[in-house]
Amino acid sequence: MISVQLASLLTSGMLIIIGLFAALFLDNIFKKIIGISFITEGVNLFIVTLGYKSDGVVPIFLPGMVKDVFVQNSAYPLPAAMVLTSIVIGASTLAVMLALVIILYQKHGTLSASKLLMDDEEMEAGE
Amino acid sequence: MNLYDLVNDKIKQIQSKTENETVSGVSTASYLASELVVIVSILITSILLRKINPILMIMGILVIFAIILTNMPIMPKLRRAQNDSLNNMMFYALITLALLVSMFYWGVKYV
Amino acid sequence: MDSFIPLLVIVPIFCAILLNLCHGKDKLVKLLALIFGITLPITPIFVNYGNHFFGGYSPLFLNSSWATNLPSTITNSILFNFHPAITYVFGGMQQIFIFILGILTFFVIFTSLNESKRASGVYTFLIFMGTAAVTAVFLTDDIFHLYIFFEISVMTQVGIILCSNIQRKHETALKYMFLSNIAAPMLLLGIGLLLGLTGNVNISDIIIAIKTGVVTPDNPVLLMAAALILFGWLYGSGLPPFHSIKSAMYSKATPHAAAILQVFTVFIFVSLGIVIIRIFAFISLLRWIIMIISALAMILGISMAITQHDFKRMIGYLAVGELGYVGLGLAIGTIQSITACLFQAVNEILLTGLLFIGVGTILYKTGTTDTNKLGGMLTENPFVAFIFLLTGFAMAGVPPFNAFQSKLLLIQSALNAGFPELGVLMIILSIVTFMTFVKVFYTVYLKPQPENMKIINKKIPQVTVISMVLLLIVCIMLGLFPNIVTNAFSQFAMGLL
Amino acid sequence: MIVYLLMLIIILGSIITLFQRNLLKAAIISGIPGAALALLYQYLLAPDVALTQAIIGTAILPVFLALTVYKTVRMEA
Repeated sequence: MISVQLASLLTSGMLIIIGLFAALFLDNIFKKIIGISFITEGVNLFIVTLGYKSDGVVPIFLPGMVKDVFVQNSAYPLPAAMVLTSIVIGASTLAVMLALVIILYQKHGTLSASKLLMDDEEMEAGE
Repeated sequence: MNLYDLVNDKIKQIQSKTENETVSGVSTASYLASELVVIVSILITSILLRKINPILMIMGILVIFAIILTNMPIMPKLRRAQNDSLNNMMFYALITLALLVSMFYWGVKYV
Repeated sequence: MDSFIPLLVIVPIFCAILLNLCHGKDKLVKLLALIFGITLPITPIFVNYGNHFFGGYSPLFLNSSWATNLPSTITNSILFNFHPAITYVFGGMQQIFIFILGILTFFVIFTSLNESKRASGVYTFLIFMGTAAVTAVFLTDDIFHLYIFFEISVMTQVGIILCSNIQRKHETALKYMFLSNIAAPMLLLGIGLLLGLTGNVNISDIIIAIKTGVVTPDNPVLLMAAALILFGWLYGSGLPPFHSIKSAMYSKATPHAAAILQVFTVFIFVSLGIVIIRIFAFISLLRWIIMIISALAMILGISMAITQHDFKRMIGYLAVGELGYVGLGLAIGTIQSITACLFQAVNEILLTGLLFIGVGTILYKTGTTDTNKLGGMLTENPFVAFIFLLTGFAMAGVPPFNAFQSKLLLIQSALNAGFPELGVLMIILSIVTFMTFVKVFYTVYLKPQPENMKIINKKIPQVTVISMVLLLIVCIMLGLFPNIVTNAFSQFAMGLL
Repeated sequence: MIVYLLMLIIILGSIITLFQRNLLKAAIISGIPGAALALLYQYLLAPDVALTQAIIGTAILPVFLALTVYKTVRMEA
């Protein structure tokens, strides 16, 4: 079986591809946003797997541990600390985008991206 | 029927397809200026290829010149290519990402 | 004292939160905004240079008293000169840029408070938060820290757009968020790859790791990281594939808001550009790609600018086109060219800010931005027209002003570095920039007034005119004595290479 | 063995979320890959990230999405 680290790198790659695919080809703007949130989750998973150490120890130093042994086989804590903020950023960007979708729905009455985000030239041609 | 009227009618005919607003002297001059600037500056930037090797530069300039000549009024095409629709922008963004990644992956050996 | 450096970021955040709290009460918001606006340009003057290590963890080679009882595996390995904490680097170059940012934020807040009837605390909150984010992006030496504030600045830009009263702003804001959610994770992926390779996110440590061979230079993962970080940079600075959305953002914000947005973009462009040049200088292909992309930005930006009929969109495309000059200076990579590109970035911030505030006076008076429906504004207020004309001359590079010095330096550096065609390109495109400006000036001020055009507010607030005049004086000062700025930049450039 | 199952749930869950016609169902199903991701983080020795992802991925994001569906239209046009 392939190693856990390689498998989770592949999952994060798959998540990014699914996200990009959804962002480009789905017309319903709600699903576009769900797809976009998958890209961020995929990148976060990628960064966490960088710090993984197969059959290692959770990088929390408890009083009873021996320092050298702990340092030898504890996972690398830096990526985990970084991903904490980036998950929250992903959630807050998603919240702002959903708020914009609600406002746009009230104005246009539809959720399909092509009619919702009509750009200026089409709009002027349409009027 | 001097050159200016010719160009003016050409722009009027092109513009009537896209936006239907008056074609004043100013917009004709600006269309002409943007057309010239795009052609001239693309040709000049293609001279930069000489640093890689001169033959590539000659080939590049000829190819670009041919492309420009075939679809002569470039500005309407460029303006339509850069409209604000989301799919258009995302498409160009992903194309650039793919281009960048492949250029860095394979191109480093040659430059 | 080194510990004042973070104040450059903490003060704007503190002001922002305070302003947001008292959103309702107009008088209080106006007073607070003005007081905080004045403190912004002053703080960088009093903070002295140096590096600030958050939490006091300075690297071991700085105070070796800590390193005495450490095992030899750490002291004589490269771990000895690694930076354990997030470090802020504050030097001459950073001081100038943050001082200019402070001036422009002050003038924008000054004009926005007087132009809009009710002072909105949320709007000033967003401006201060954006200023804090962009200052942090500029000061930090830690690439993940840079990514966090990069995201905060994207969110504040979207917020500033939503504070304007122009229709169809929600669509542009949503498009901008979509593209941000495609490009920013790619930047984070690039940072993740760098972290995976070198084990840390501090930029100088990454450079040490690459130099001392911890990472083999032609390692494909490193090249992939370079490509992804470059892609994130393209988005952040509005270079070609993202230039239409960036100019749409400028055109959908109120003019004085757009003046601040373009400052954020130039800051992100310069700071992330310098990071990329520092880390990936050994990839020779990188300079070529930045050169081609900046040339493309100039060509597309300025050629699209001249054919627009809405003058705010025109100035937006001009701002994106002007960024190409700075990119070319960065790509040529000699000491003279990097000094010239930083000087051009400063000038571009001032001039595009001035242009946007000038355009704001027209929108304030007539309410429309469509050049076909405008004309004959010269009789309305000739003095503002005169200043707008001087800004156009400054933008084109007429001698007494600052852009002349920087464009001259840029073209000289291009010629000395053996790229005469880049010099020719810069000259051609600055001519067309001036032609775009003449088109705006003619269609707005000189053209006979169409009959259906009505004047909404009679008088432009005195404050806007004062701020335009003061900004112009700063431009003339920089133009006459460029060495105030250039020796700080050349020291920085020497340290860079 | 459990890890590969979690990864499969993440990928299939996200694909199924995108193919739902009923948007409210899509919002709820998007919680499943979030929860699987939280468990995967725990397996990858990052407990604090697992906690954050558990709260945000399974609770906060589906609530945001469901609120949006409530405010707009339930069935995809």
